[in-house]
Amino acid sequence: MTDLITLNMITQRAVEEGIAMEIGKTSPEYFDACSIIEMNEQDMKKLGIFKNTNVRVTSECGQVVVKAVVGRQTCYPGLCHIRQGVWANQIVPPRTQSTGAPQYSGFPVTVEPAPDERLKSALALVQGAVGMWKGE
Amino acid sequence: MPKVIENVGCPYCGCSCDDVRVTVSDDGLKVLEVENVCAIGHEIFKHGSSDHRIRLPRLRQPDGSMKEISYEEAIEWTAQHLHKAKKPLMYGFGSTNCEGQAAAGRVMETAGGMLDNCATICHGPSFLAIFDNGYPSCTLGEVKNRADVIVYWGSNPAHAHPRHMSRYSIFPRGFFTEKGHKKRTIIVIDPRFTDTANVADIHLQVKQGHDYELFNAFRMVVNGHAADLPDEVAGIKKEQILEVSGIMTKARFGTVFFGMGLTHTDGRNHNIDIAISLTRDLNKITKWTIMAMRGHYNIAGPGVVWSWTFGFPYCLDLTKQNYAHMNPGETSSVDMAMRDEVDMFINIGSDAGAHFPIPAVKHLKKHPWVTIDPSINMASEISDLHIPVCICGVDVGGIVYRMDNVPIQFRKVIEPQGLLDDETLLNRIADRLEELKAQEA
Amino acid sequence: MSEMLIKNGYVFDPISGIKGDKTDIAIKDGKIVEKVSSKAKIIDAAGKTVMAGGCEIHAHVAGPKVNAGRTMRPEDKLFRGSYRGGIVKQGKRMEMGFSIPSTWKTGYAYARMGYAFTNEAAMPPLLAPHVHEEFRDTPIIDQAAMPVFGNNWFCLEYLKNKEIENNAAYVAWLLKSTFGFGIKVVNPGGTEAWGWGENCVDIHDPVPYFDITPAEIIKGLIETNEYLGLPHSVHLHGNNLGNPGNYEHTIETLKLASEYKPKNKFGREQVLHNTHLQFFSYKGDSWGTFASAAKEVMDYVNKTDTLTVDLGCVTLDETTTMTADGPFEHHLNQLNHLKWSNVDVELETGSGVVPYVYDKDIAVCGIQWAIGLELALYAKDLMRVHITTDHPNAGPFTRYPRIIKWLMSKKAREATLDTMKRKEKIIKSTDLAGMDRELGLYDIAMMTRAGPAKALGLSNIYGSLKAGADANVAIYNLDATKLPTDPELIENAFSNTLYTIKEGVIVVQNGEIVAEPQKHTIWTKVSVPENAQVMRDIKEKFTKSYTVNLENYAVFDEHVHNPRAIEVEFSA
Amino acid sequence: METVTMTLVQQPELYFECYSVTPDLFADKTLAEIALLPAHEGKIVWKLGDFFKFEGKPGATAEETRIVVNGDVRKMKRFGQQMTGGEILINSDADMYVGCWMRGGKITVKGNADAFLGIAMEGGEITVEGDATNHVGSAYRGDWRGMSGGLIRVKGKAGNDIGTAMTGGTIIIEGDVFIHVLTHAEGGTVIIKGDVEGRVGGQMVKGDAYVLGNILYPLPGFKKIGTVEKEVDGQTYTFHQYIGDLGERKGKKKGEVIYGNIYLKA
Repeated sequence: MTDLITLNMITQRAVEEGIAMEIGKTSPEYFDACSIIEMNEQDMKKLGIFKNTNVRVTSECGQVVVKAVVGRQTCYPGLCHIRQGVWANQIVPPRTQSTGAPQYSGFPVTVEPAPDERLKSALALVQGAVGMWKGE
Repeated sequence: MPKVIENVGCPYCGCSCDDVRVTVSDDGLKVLEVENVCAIGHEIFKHGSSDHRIRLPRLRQPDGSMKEISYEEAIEWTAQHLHKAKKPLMYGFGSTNCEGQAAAGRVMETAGGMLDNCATICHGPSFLAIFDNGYPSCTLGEVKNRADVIVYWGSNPAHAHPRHMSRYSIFPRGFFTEKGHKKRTIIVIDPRFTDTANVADIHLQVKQGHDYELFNAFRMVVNGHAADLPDEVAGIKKEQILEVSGIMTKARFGTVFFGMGLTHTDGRNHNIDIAISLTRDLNKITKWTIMAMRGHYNIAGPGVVWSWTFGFPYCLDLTKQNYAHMNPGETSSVDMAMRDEVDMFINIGSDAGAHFPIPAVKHLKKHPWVTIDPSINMASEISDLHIPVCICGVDVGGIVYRMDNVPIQFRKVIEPQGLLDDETLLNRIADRLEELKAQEA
Repeated sequence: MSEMLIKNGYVFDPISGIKGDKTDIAIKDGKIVEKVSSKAKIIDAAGKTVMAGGCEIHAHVAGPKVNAGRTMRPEDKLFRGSYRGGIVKQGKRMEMGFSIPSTWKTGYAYARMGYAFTNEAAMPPLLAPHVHEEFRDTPIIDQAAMPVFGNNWFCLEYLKNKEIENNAAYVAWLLKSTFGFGIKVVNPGGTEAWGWGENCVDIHDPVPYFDITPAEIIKGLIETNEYLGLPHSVHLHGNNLGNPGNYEHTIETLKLASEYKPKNKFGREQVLHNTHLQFFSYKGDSWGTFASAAKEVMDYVNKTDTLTVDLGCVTLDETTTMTADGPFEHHLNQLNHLKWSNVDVELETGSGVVPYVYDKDIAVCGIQWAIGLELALYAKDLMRVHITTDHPNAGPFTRYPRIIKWLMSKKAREATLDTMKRKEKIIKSTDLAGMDRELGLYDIAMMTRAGPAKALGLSNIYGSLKAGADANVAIYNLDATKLPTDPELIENAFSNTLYTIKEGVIVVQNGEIVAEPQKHTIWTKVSVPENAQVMRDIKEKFTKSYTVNLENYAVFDEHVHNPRAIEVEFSA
Repeated sequence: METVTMTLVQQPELYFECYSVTPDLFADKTLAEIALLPAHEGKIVWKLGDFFKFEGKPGATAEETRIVVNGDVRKMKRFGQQMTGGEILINSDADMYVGCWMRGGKITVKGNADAFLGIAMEGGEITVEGDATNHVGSAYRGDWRGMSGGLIRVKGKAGNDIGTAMTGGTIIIEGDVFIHVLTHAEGGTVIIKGDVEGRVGGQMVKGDAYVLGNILYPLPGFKKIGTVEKEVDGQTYTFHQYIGDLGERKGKKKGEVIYGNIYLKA
């Protein structure tokens, strides 16, 4: 039991995300599909949280609050996954190793319980990042 | 009387399925029913005739709101800003037909700017590997008709390419493979136990970020150095490496399908580079091919079109106007964004707002931002100008290139109802740019 | 009613037999005519050489394998000329690439050399829409493309059962579906064998599963071609290309044609065109004993009127090899270890791409260079022997002027030979050093225009200055009565025309692109009676084996650029 | 040797391409002529004189010409592109392509140099007092002919792709390196005085890597054959010698198989 663990993050495509994306990135489907982090049960135990608890994920270049789940496509202990999209890209490092492709997979993050934090909508995150968010 | 249109192409993933059946309303304005399509494709056709579709360009107002303007005004705005910019960037083309991609080449050559496509954050590293090591590949029908061993490495078709396994790789009964799945061996190499791994005969749970070492191990076995193999490589036991090498060398026809699991991790292009080397090795013994699991239905398109136009598939620097230059790491969208190398951004047929790392979005937002896309997305909601266009495969046809570079001729199923297609829009922007340049000269 | 009169030039037009006499060429509405009115625009060609627009019989300039080469070779565009892109923009679009030029450079570069037509040497039927997209983006020059048939499952099955009529119906259907021009055959059977990583090394080596020999495929397709009476003959890249000692296979292959007679209404006299003969004219049993068999091969070609050939001259450049001969490219990659691309195409064909450096200091490369020139210098009838580099395989087509220089000047050949480290070995392994023959402008006109046009069955449109032909004219800065003693001036003259006229429009002036008129796509439209059996076979293969639907296979009309059909009225 | 001093008078808005700043192009010109040499900022073609002021005079040839660059030129690319002789001293950071396709002469960068430092270099000497990033002495995209001669010395650290497709010459990195050293190499020497994360010598046909620190993730394709004494950059150490890449093709010389070598400090 600890209040903060370091994991190796990957971000990849999921069919739920694909469907939701075509419905619309402002849709509740997209929100539900992409604002989650999948991690191994052992790591959840370490963190002392239950499934569906909100957590704060922090990388070298940002942070985002997402909901922790185990997920059907299991990660081994130490590995975690956020589906590609708006929430993942709040923390994906833009460094490309001079190839043009950012570090979408294989970067260290810290995960800490944030049960009282609310998840932000896609628009709030993206418009917020560029100072255009007018909502609360 | 509703019309049924057969052999329709699906504008979603790199499978570019061309067997969709669409029923449209008598007036040809509404999609009523879609058959032979995956859940994702289904949504695209539905969206095509939704009432919420934007049908006029929208210009950002000082108060932050968007105001509808005419196409003429939108074309003028874009041409003026392209003309003014020292180094504009046009990026996207994940959902644009080849005619549109060719027109985009004309726009940016005229404007003297940068031209890039989604591969830059996706299979760009695969291009780098192809530059260095070639691409021993084949069309998907070869896999269907001949393959008895299939390797999915760092790719997850169950999620990213829903019909790939049933149409092309694992399940279909082909000419020399009448037994279909029964006579095929499926190997999945992925750090996660994915839904694709779930249907595989063998799953190698490679240690994330260490695929290169595992390829190196396979190559040692194929080249006769099995004895020098360590007991474990990248989390995989020696016995398993030998077992899988055995399956690969005994195959009559094998194919490696690789994806983001290789292109997005440390080493990027070199993970594919060495996969290609392994494929070359195996061709000394039997027949093997390798293929990139391209994401969008026509993301192979810009690579093909710009190669015959400029000699480079992506990351094009057209600022010199007499000649093109390409060097990902320098001329790639995310690198240029982070370095503040460009002073205007046109996002077309893609969503940089959602799919670029957020720091890159912040940098690009310092300059004028135009989004050309059929739908509302993150890019459109932060841009200064949003120009809606036809959806290829729904209200405009055209040629698209499947993940294996096979050209598929897409059909239009409903009327555009006033929307411009990418090709027309971009050519009108190019015409206006030529006028502006002529006036200046 | 645009009229033009080209006055006082030295005209070389083998089709009408004009051998350098001062003749005026009249043009009206894009065609050559007998005479024009006094209002005609006059072009003074006094002291210059006038020929019909060049006609390319074999080059890989458009399509999937060409583009695979462009994609995999960024370094082919690097530091060419003073800037990376090579020359400064002349036409509407930039020009990129050296060994595999961009489509825009392809059109401009052919036009600058005075060419009007080029024939894409290998079109995979499944990928035909790609070829036609590149045609749309290739300016000025007219283009045709030959679909490949030599490893096509339909043909393998029909020919195995000797069903010529069915095979003919299928060929006619495929030419229509792909807007293709003629029957191309590449490593018959061998490329299908490559589907299993194997090959057919000679014409009697049976094809795995289909159990038919390359010899039977070649003969069956010749029979089909003459049965239909197509404008061009079967266009063959045989088995065992590029290997020491292959010349005996080559002669054996050429003999397969001996039992057939040409049947067509296009003035074509051959039944077989053997392409890039240089790669098939090798002696020796290893790279160490590698030597020229140009004499042996040309002796047979010279005495056989029903054959035409093109040279495939090595130009001693860093270039890119690409062919539907999949197993050959793999073999080549095992030799030079550079990057290798391969594209096997379901049910139809395959292809490979490997960069190659023809280093003048390597004996084999020098010998290959000599063989290409020997073939031409041994030829008796130059109407049947055409200049090519199998672009880009033996070198880029932009080197044709250099090949012309070598053929017209012994001095130029010796100068090149003198720069080679292994000169002695090359002299020992070839006859070139001892050959004094120097070709003239009339010979060159035969090899680059009249000959190819006749062999393609297109001499009523291209490669001719006869009234009725398209008004495609090249005016070179060469005084035919006193050719320059410096061979470099010959190369310069053929590199950049004084004028290139395409269908009556001046497109090049003083070596610069000045106009980009509409170009044409040439294809062969054969009307054959509907064949129910063949249509059933086609439907079955598409349901069971192809991954593209039949209804999306044939190229849609809107994707064919300005088509011009060569009509063949079939009569059994 | 004569010296031209060029001092930055205004920062470009975007990045600036200094492909004209070479002893070859400066030699035997007046300062006025030098100030007229072209430089690109995006699609705009400026003259060097629009951004720099020039003092001193160049020599008659490249060999006799020394260029000193003053001011913050971290946003300037391609210093010394294709230079054949003479010297360039950059008194700040420099951007990408310092000494790219360099054939001779000397370049010194007082600060850091960005990616593609000395790519496809054929000869001469580059010294970077600070750090370099990725693709040091590697090949241009797709080319199998990387750095073939000369010396690159980086006193700080470097990133990935050090000497990719290298065929000759020497690269010395005095600090740490990330991944991919001598990948695809067919010759040449890379000396790393710090640590490397991994992927040293992958797909290597031939060449020598010396590592004085540690390799965190060694490749399976290399096998230890013994311990040797070797002199590296003026100092002698004992090394464990590894040969490979056993997964890659190997050439032969007089019947002997030629391997790539990794010398790891004992």
